Amino acid sequence: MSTFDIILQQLINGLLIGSFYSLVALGYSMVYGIIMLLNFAHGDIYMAGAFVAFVMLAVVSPVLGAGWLGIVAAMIASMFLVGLLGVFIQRVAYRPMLGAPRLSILITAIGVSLVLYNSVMAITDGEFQAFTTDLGFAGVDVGSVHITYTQIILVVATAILMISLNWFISKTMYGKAMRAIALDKDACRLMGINVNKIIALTFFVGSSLAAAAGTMAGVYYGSIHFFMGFVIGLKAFTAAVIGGIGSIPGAMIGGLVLGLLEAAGTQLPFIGSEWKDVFAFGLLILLLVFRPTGILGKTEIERM
Amino acid sequence: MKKVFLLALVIGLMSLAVFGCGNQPPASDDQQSGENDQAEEQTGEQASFDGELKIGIMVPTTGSEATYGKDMENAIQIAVDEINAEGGILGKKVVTTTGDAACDPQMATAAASKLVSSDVTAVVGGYCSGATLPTLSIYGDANVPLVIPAANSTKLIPNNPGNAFMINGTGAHQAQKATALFERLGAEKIAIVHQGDGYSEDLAKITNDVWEEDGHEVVAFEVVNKGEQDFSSLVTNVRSKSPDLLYWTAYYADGGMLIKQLRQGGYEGEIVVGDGSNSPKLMEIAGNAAEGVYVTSNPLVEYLPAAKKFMEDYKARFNNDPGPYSALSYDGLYLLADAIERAGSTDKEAIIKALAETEGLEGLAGKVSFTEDNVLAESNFVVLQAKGGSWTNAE
Amino acid sequence: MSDIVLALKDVETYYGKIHALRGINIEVKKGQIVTLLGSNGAGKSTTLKTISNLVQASSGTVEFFGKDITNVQPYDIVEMGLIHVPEGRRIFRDLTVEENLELGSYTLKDDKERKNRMDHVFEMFPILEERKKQDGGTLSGGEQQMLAIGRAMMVKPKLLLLDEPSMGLAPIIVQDIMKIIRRLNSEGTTILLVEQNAKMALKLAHYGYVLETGSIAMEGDGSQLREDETIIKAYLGS
Amino acid sequence: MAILEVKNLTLRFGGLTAVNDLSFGVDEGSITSLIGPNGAGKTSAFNCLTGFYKANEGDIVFDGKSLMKEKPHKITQLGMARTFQNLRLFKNMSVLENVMAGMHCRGSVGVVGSILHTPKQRAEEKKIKEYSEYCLDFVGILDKKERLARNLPYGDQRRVEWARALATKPKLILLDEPGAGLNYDEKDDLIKLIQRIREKLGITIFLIEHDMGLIMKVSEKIIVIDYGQKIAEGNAEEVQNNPRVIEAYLGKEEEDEAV
Amino acid sequence: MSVDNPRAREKEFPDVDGAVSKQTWVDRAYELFDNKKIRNSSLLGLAAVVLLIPTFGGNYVMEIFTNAFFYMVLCLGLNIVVGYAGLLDLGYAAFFAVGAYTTGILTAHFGMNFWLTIPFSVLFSAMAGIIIGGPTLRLRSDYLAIVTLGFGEITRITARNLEITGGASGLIGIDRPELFGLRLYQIQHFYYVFFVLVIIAIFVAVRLHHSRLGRAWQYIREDEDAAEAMGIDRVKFKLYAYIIGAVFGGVAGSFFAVKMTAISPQTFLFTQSAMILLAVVLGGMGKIPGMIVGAFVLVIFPEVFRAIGDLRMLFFGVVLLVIMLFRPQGIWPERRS
Repeated sequence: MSTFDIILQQLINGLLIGSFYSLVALGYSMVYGIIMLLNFAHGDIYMAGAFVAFVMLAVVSPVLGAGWLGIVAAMIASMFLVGLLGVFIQRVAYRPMLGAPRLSILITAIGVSLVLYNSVMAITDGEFQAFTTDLGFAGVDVGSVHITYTQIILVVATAILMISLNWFISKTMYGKAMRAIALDKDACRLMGINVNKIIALTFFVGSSLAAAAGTMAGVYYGSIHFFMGFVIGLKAFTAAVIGGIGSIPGAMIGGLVLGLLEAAGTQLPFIGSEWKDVFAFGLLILLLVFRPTGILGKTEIERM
Repeated sequence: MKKVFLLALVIGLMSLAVFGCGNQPPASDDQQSGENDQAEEQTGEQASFDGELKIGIMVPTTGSEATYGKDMENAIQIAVDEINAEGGILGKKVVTTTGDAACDPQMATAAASKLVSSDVTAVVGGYCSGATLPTLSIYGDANVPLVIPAANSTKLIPNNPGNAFMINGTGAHQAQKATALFERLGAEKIAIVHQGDGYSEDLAKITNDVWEEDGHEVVAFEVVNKGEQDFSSLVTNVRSKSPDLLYWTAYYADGGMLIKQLRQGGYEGEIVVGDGSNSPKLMEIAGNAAEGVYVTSNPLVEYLPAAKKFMEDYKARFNNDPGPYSALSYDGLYLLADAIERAGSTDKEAIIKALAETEGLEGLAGKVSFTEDNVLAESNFVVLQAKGGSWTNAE
Repeated sequence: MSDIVLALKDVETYYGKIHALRGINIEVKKGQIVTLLGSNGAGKSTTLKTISNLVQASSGTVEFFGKDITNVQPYDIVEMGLIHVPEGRRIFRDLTVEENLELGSYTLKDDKERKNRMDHVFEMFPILEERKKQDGGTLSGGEQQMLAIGRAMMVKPKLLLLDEPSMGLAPIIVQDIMKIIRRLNSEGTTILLVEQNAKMALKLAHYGYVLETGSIAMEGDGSQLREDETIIKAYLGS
Repeated sequence: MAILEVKNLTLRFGGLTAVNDLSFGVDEGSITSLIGPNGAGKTSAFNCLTGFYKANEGDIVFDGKSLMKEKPHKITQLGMARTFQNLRLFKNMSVLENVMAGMHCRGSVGVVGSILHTPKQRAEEKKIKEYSEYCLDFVGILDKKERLARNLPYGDQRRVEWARALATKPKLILLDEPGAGLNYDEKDDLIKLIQRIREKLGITIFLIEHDMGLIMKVSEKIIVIDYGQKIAEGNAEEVQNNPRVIEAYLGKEEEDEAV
Repeated sequence: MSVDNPRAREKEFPDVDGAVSKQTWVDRAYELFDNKKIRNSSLLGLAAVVLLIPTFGGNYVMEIFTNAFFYMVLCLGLNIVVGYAGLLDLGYAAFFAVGAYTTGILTAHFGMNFWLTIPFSVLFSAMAGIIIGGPTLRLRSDYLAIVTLGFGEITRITARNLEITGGASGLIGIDRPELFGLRLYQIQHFYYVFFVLVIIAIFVAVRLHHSRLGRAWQYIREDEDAAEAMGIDRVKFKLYAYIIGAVFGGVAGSFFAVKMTAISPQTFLFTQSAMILLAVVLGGMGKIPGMIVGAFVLVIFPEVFRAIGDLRMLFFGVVLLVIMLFRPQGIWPERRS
């Protein structure tokens, strides 16, 4: 491979994994923006999304096949069901905790994560499930770089989801209410906004996006397992912080930045790929020290 | 209101739990004296037994490696029942008790202490090398004979107090087998990828050294993080160094994904995987991409003529195929039985001595003798190849 | 139907352990501007918060058009046509002027009606139309206050609670705000006004209440209170 | 002699100018007040003085030293203590512990001393405790020292705050709306207390306040600001009769309106 | 004031103190413990039982208790950071790793006596505390969370990648220490060693808590601005908390290394940090008995429910949720009345 090919290929790699990070990071950021909760269970929601889609695909594939049609149907079903799961979790575990010390809520989130993770482990008996689809490796070639149609479709799908979310957030009344709640809950109450309902909706949307990402990951990587949400959860959280937690465009950008950083990390001269996470986390720390609110986060009043 | 929701939560989870239980292999009373200490209360139904002989099993029964651990436990149970049907060891009924190592060093030391303090005569177990390592000294201090059927990191050897016996081929054995295969396949430049855990790193490093000593080149020595799904940038990195062959030394789950992504990313060289990856799941996960992949494997039950009956028994009883370490675990118990019979007593010192003197004991997986280091004298590794969705013998 | 829009009967409110309102009785009649005066911490804002149920009264009732709304959720109270413009304006700083206004009519499902109402607001505050794409936070203090009132008007309120609309504004702007309040009232909106600027408030008000440490110390017609020296004393000292 | 000199202080938040070219001085041993209507920028100015906000322009000289680049804790160590408008007590700690916080900056025992309970540590603890009790006694609530701050009545909580500020052994004490939320009797006590602090402890007092009555009674000099700018300065009478002040407070008499 | 100060805004709608409010029978039981006589006698009784356990409990029981002691030390250390100073730390395992590897490397590679390695452990873990705390303590707590998490991961990955740390397999064959000529190798030896370690840790934690330092942490936790206005240098004292917490972790790590004789990066995963934090919050932040209860629950729970196999962690999760919902302040919270 020529240097150009390597760079191009790594760009594509970074973009693809970055778009998954972005989708998951959005959920972190939305929830954080609105109730200041680091939802540690979000990675497990992603995992649940993959599993629900897996089951759904098995249900629909006799009719729709295991090609794109079936996958899209399974994904939509998964997004809906996992969205509801997100709302359920919010209602049962987080809402009663409003007003409790923030660390306790954080621990509750870890508890939710444990429950989700271990439930799926019990159900699957800890086994890896092969997410079998009919998608092949066909694609286009640029030099020695091979880009499969699946990759192209996934990036496009992510883009569509993010554009839709952006539209939802900026154009619909619900989206505007979400942003408003993040700014001032009491003022929202005085506008006649049912704050609890909007918070639930936020969990629904965030969880749906994670479910979409989980489904896509299952389709793309071909294997799902109960701890698949852990690493991506950490990475997406990182991405959300890089972008400026609470900021929607920030989460999108943060995901892509992290994806590209990691891809670059594997290709670094002199040090091996085993250092790529050190590289990514190191840059994150530096970023936070020098720009504590992330790329797109708002700066607060300067205080000495 | 709060309480109602909590109740709903608890009920929901409990139903989940029940559902989860339903999916687990049936664990009926007759087959498993199990980890619960009821085993001790069980008195021999057959009057012919002269007391009990307690054997400890140390495998992961929870955590990400639980599947393997349960396969091992099941296989040992078959051996126990067979032996008991034949009249036990030294006329004593064999009972077992399981300690969960969970593939975690801290859990494993607790499990080992638990086994030691419940007065087991000997232990069969050790799946994850990393978790087995710190338990060696616990067994060593109590002088309990330990037969290790799966863990095979060479790091175990220098830390063996003398009471542990490894019946799985070690990393060194496997590296020999693997490099021989690489040469046979005409490879010159190879890439090695491991998963950052003790076992796969050990195998990767030994293979690396052997290959370079043989005058060849390792162009890439890489690691992936456990739990990550995306290896695309690694694939690109490997491709840019254009190796003739890639050796994956870790487990099937990530191996399957790596193979898929290697082929997807346009890698065209040979792919060889280590014994942690010899699972049919690898092919399921990788799909067509797995075609032609080689595996350096410890002897799989399917290819052992001697194991035909075991295979059938296992399937009949557990409604499942035996796992990759089932045969060795089964052998492990017979090895112990043999040693105890030869020692003529349950004296631990005598059993250890007898174990060390084992000479050519026929097991499912081949003949067992030990070197001075208590390591299997003769490698029992085989090479298999994925063809049409299943492993076939490639030798 | 009586012409009493709002009635507080023996309302008591606690902030944690602080007894903020100690048996408040207030009546607001239809078409009136009623003002609440009092020094800092006298309980003016708490009274408004209790009415809109941001703070729960511990005893007593709040009636809106004869209906008990003491335990009605804030968002439902808005739908009934009672709207509270809080102290400090509380506009959404990172949302545009237009979005702020739209959120004012959150409870409205009819987009066309929303458009009409927004046009009405823009007609009243042309400056807001000019700045409709700007973020609320970039507006000047007076513009923010206009936005806050405009946002409230999007609901077509039957009763408007205004908490210190003149706070921190230049006198010239305060006069504008006064005119706006008067206009709103003349268009049929009943108003309960909390104001620090006593003179301005009493000039507008038909009726006034003076609060002191959580209870009503004095009440009367606007003109009557205006003449009362004690009010001035309460604010400027002897 | 001015112990505190503020020169052309300006503070901006984004586009808003909260404090605008403000200059004034506080004489040593005096009781000086800063007043102005709600939102006039009093608290912002205060926060600049105490280092909580970083002013954009100007200079603050305290006891001959510029405070522009100092952090709040350093400013306190230099001898300028403050109270907060909305009571920032350590609510879940005892009254005594609250006041001991004030003594913190006058102590020096570190990690090792704390663990080993060295003689020095014990002596210092004793000193801290004694002086804290003295301060509590000074404000008149020594008998409540063991109670949790959150459980005291509001007026007593105020006193805890003063005692806490006194415990820092300040040269100048800044009171942010000390009268807020107090009833008439409590306000009278406050006035007496302010005078006693100055007379007995020789501490200069600078307060911002809303309540004109209180201000007029205690202040020797009053600075009036509106929109972040100084509009008047002088003694009570001068300020009270200043038309700009009346306008700022009561609003302009507009005779010309016709809507 | 037209200026929107987010800090001020947060205070405006006061956080619900209600979480502390309800007094249950549990709290009343704890109150008994406030009585000095009852406390001292029950502590003595407890100590006696703990000292006698090896005489009737088997190796297994001792192993579990040793493990619990070990987590108690870690919890007490993390409690200084989280409970006393109110700083979130999601990478505490890093400090524990630094201590364990320091001892491991010095004994295994340089043949140093175990006891001599402890000062190095203290030094290096304190340095780690400064490195992580120094530049980041000005950050908001959520960012501090991610930075500490990142630092934890960096430490683990570094340990995995370096030659001197033994790579992924870790360090093996760490020599057992000697104490007064007695070679410590049996579980009861470590049982007593860790017990003494817990006692020392409790002593230090109590002393710190009731000192100028401890008060400073509490002031900062209660109200950072007010603390600063009292002349407390918040950055400096937060850093102290980090360093002391790190030293607790480091020393515990040293003892862990010699007890296990083998350490590997696997032990220092993020999950480890999360579990220690969980024990701290579950037990009740800021309170020493809380730490002991929290660590004990963390260790004992999975052992007791071993019988339900895979489901035990699920069950643990459910129990955790229920406890948090009913007692958001933890099992034995710092409580005042």
